[in-house]
Amino acid sequence: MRATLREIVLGCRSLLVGMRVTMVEFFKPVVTVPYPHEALRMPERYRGPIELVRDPATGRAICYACQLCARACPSGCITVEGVKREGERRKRVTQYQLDFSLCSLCGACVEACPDAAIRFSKRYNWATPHKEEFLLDLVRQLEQESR
Amino acid sequence: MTPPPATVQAPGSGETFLLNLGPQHPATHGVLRLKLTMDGEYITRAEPVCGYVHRMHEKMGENRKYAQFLPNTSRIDYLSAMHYTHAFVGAVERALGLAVPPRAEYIRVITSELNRISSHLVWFGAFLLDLGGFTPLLYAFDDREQILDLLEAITGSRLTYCYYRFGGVCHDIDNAFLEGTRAFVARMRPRLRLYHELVTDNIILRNRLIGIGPIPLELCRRYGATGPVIRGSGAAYDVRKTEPYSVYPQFDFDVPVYPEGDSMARYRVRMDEIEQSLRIVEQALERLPSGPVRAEGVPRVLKLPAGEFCCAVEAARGRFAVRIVSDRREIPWRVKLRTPSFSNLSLFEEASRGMMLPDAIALLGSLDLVIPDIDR
Amino acid sequence: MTPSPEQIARELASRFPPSPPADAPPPAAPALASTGGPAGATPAEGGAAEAGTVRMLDYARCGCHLEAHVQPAQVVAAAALMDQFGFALDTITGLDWLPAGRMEIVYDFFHPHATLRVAVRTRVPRDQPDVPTVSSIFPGANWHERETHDFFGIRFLGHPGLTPLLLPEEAAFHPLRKDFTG
Amino acid sequence: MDSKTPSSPVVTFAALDRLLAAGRANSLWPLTFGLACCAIEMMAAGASRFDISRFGAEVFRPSPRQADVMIVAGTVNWKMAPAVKTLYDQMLEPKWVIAMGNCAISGGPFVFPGQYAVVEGVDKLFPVDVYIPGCPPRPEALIEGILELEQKITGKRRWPRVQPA
Amino acid sequence: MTSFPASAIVAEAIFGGFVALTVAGALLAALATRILRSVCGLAVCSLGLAGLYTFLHSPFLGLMQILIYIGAVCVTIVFAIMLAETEESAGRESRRRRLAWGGTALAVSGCVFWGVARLGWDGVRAAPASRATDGSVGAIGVSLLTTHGLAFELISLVLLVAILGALLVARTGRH
Amino acid sequence: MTALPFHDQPRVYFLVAAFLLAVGIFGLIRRRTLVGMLIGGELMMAGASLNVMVWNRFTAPDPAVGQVLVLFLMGLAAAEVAILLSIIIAVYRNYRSIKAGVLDEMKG
Amino acid sequence: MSVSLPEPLRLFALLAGAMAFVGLNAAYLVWAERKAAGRFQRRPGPTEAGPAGLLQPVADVLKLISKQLMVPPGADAVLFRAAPVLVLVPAMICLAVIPFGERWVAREMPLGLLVLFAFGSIQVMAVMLGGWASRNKYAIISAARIVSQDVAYEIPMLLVMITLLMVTGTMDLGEIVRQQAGGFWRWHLFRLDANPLMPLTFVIYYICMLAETNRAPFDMAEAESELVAGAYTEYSGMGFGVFFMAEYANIVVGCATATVLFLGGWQSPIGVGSGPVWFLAKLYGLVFSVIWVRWTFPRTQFYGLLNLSWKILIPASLFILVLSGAALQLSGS
Repeated sequence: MRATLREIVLGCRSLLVGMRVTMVEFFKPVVTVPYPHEALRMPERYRGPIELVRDPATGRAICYACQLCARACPSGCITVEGVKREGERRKRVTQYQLDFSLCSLCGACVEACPDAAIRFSKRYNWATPHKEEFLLDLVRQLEQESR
Repeated sequence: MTPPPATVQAPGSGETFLLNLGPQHPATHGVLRLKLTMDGEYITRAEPVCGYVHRMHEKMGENRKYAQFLPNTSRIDYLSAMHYTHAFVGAVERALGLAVPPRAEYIRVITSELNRISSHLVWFGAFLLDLGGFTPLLYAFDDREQILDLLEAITGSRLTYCYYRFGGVCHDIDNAFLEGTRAFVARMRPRLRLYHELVTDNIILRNRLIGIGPIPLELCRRYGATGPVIRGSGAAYDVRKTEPYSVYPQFDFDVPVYPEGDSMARYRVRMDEIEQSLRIVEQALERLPSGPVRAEGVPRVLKLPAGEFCCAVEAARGRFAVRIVSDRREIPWRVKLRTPSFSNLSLFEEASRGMMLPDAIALLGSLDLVIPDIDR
Repeated sequence: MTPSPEQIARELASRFPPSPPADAPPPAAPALASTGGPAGATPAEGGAAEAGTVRMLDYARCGCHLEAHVQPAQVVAAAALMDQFGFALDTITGLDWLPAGRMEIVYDFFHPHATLRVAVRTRVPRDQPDVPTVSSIFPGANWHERETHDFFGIRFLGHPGLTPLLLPEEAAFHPLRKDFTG
Repeated sequence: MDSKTPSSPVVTFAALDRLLAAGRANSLWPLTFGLACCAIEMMAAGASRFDISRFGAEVFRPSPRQADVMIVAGTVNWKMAPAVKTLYDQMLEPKWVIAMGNCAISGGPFVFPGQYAVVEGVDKLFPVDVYIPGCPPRPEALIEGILELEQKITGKRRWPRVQPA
Repeated sequence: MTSFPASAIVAEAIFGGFVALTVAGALLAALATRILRSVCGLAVCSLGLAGLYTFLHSPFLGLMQILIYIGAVCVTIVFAIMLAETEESAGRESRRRRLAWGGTALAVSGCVFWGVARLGWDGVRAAPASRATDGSVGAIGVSLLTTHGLAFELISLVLLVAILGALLVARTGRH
Repeated sequence: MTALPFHDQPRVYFLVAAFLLAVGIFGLIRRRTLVGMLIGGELMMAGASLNVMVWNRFTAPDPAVGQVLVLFLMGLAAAEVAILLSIIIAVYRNYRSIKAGVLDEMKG
Repeated sequence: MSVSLPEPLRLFALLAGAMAFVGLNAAYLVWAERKAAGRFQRRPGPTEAGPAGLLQPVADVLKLISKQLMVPPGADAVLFRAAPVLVLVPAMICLAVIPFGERWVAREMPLGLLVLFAFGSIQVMAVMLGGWASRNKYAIISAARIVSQDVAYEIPMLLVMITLLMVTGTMDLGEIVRQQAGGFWRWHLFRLDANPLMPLTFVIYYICMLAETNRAPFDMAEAESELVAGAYTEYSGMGFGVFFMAEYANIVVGCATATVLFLGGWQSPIGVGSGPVWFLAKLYGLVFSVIWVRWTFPRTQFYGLLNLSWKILIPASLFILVLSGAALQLSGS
């Protein structure tokens, strides 16, 4: 009997303490980020879909289609092609295709790149009704950006 | 296979009936299916059916180079990705005899323990959700976001970090991370008190957990259950202590053990582990050495010597071990992943016999399952 | 009173001696090969060690203290011995030594109270992969054996229900066999 | 759809349709249905930091009968596929599907020659309305997916588009 | 009564509604093939009866009828049906047997109806000049505890025994 | 007489009461399941109660008496239901069916 | 008492009024609950539909109305469709007898308290029918739970009511409120002279109310982690919407009853300036506390719930009953 009463009293006390906790939280400010009204800053190392890096000297992609990234990729989602032009020491990338829907954003390609010619973008809020958009042509993307 | 809502068949001949919990059911956290034979609300037999998220990790291990398998390790148990990567790189480092620079090991410990806390926080929230409390879930997720912010800043990802490399870690940590981690440790202690006030001491929760779903130590041993499950049954089995790896021996921390074996014991073990992880993080922050974060001379293309190499870590759910069988090629001959949830769930059928459905849900929740960790 | 690796090694070696060749006398002392490194077996060799060898391993290198090769028929006895020593079942898995035409089954044990890991191995011919179940001793083996059956098609004789665990219920393929193609 | 609406009843119906569409778009109740990694981000999207309740989409319904949108968050394999399909069939019209994460879109990183388990994209099972790539996508991406779906329902975008910096 | 002109008609209509509810409910209860609908019929019938009681100047009984019949009796029956999942399988019996039983039942009930209705039709209905009490809840209470005290105690005892017996029977039935 | 509204005419109530009784009897005979029969019984009880209430309303000198009686009837009905249902459940547990015919086995 | 029909028109107006009240109440209580839940969890809740998300209920209702309705195969179509209505109607009837103010009562009845009880008991039956008619295992388990739960909690509630009845001496809700005029110390909650344990009586009533309305922490019926959506699993669109509405209507009825019986109804706590405003303030204060409780506690275990009723609440309320009887005798003599 005593034990039961004790349990009831302690139990009620625990309930009241719990209610106090939630009530205190009730009056604290919200922690929500107002996402579509405000853009978020991704951290420096944020891993979004990769993009080509522009060489400030030439204004073109640094990449010379050495294929290291394509070989490093576990999912095989990168296809790179390049041509060697007359009078140039290295190849120039003509097509850099990324099937982002297969990518696991592991960063193997970026790490494998000897010249830091690719980097992660900050594209964090990508959603689309069109599946074909995920087949990215990074070279064209770079050209569009420069325009 | 009938996912809910399952329609009732004609009245069965027996007194029991079959209830299919899952593969889509709120309490099975993902896609576990429980074939329950019920007598009213009592369970006479609960047979887990797995494989609904089987993702061929072991097969992929035989198809990929060592470095290429790294992203997979973050996705087996996505809630404790750091630990799983740790086990894999640990096995490779053992095979190659790589010496990991101390700073890298410290960073590994810090990130691992942060990851453990975030994993336990998800468990805490999801468990409370199973028990019908929604608010603690959001409080826990709020705290977890702090950890994710920290980890995202250094790894670039919120969940599937893929941060450790053979012989070190991917990037060094910066001052902002150290400050943030200190701030987090300072924030987390009062939050734990809040959890205890709101949840642990709550009479409803105590009544739902104390004495519910007892798992004797012997049962744990025979089923190979590890992690908080076996520690909640009275054995101080923690891979960080019994098979020390990384620099864990340098830290002073306790292994929380509760002998009762009921759901409350497992609950308490995890809550205490958050506390212990905070302690480890604090110590690691204090003594963080300087230096490189990646070992010198790690070949670009790894080839392991022939043989079998095993490395076990204490993941958030228990003992996770990687066994690599190498035949000197760039691609392993076999990668075996020993996952804790697998063994922890396998005892459910025996432990849940004769329980009531809501109690069984509490037991299931207290096992802290991640289904892809079972299915691999 | 946790056992030491040597103690277990001796016990294992004495209980599961190598099957004696028809003419040679059994070795006087149990074979206790104590090599530091890993087993070093390649697929072509199909796992070098013969049944009956017990080897101490370099834990720092392999993550395992001890491994014992036994005959398939001795698996249950070995598991019972491990049970006596208070071990817990870590995992059971298969290995397909395709070039050698053999399959290996590995039983991993850990000790809940000591730093001690033991692997028990056995090998079966690839075309008839039968081995007795240890699920009567370690009920946890039930699922591991089902999984191994899923992946390798190894049949565990006497198993209570060797239905697919991770693969679809009607699956009839064994994806981790080396000759499996999608 | 022809935007020209000559007679008045049609106009009324069009207005009603717009009203209904607005109602549906602002009350997308997702099915409680998580598969793998992405499900955790889905939970995170429902949690305080991101709070999809702002868009009226936090009412996770465990029963497919009451759900409007199925967020396929994670890998679907062939063992699970019939169950997912059944769930989809059990949902009532109007219903939508969001494929969250690369696994749901195409099988993601689990696709390799000779793979035996993974469904290479849930659009092989049923039509998908919005794809959210990522591994896993951030919760904002899920919010964006819901906004994208609202745009699909109502035909116009109510919220500003955020360009990642 | 009231000043509202159509109120008499409305009252008649409502009364008719209650009678219809009672009759329809009773028919549903007796004739429905699904046992659960039968219970619903009983509930509907009780609802109608509650209305009739109100028209008989006893709203208290009307409410009690709802409380006890719908809130307790029907719920208990449905509960029992759930526990002992039962459906009447019509196809089992032979058609002849069904017809025979139905005919017998119809005949017997018809006779009863005719007899009782006749009795009621010719019954005495001289309203008493004066009433001892006003029939209010208070009066019922007083009379329960004074005049009918013994009966009240007995009924309580019966209920108690019934509950105990029910518990006992239901428990021992479990093997 | 005809000036009286229907709800003040005892005959209407008597008819309804008789009807309830008859339907109850019909159900009791016709039904093949115990629950069905129980419902029939309840209907009969309801008819009886209504009858009592009519007498109470139109002829009884003390209108409390009839109400008390009906209250008793309700109490009895509830008790009856409790007991019968427990029997039904018990029978079901042992015979897996609550069709009345199965109870024949209990003979002798 | 003569069963006359005063102003049938008023009755119709009343019906429409009650429906509008119930509908608006349900819609905006859902909104309020979502908002409050958000605040408890430090997030804003619905904000994007209309100012402060005020149009959220409108959107939900539009969505629910236009959602396809379906009767699951094998279900009893009639009962399945009728059940939501059967849950809602009794709640509306109950609202009709609740006095919101001195003259603010739809239908004053001397037996008001009994009406609340009688019609309150119907909704159990209705939810149960809905669950049963779905022919879904989860729904049936849930229906069975609802019955045991409601039966178990009906008893202490009844005992509490009888205690109250002894104190008030009338079942007329308006009269009960009038007895409590003149300041909060005159409320039945503080009528310590009639029964020294009156606040405890209120607590018991409150717990029973939570259980009867299937609210957390007693929401066994809809325990989603166990039973998917319980009795409502198979309901879609407006069928589900009506259940939802009924749930909130029942909460309002329960809280309104508590306000009338314990908190002095429309009487102001300081003794002057009484009116429906006070009633609504008290009512929604109680409703808020119900929401607060829901977003704080985990769900009870089912047998724990029954134990609470049978082992604690019923003995306690019996004790209170006897005590107040004795107190009344003492003060009366």
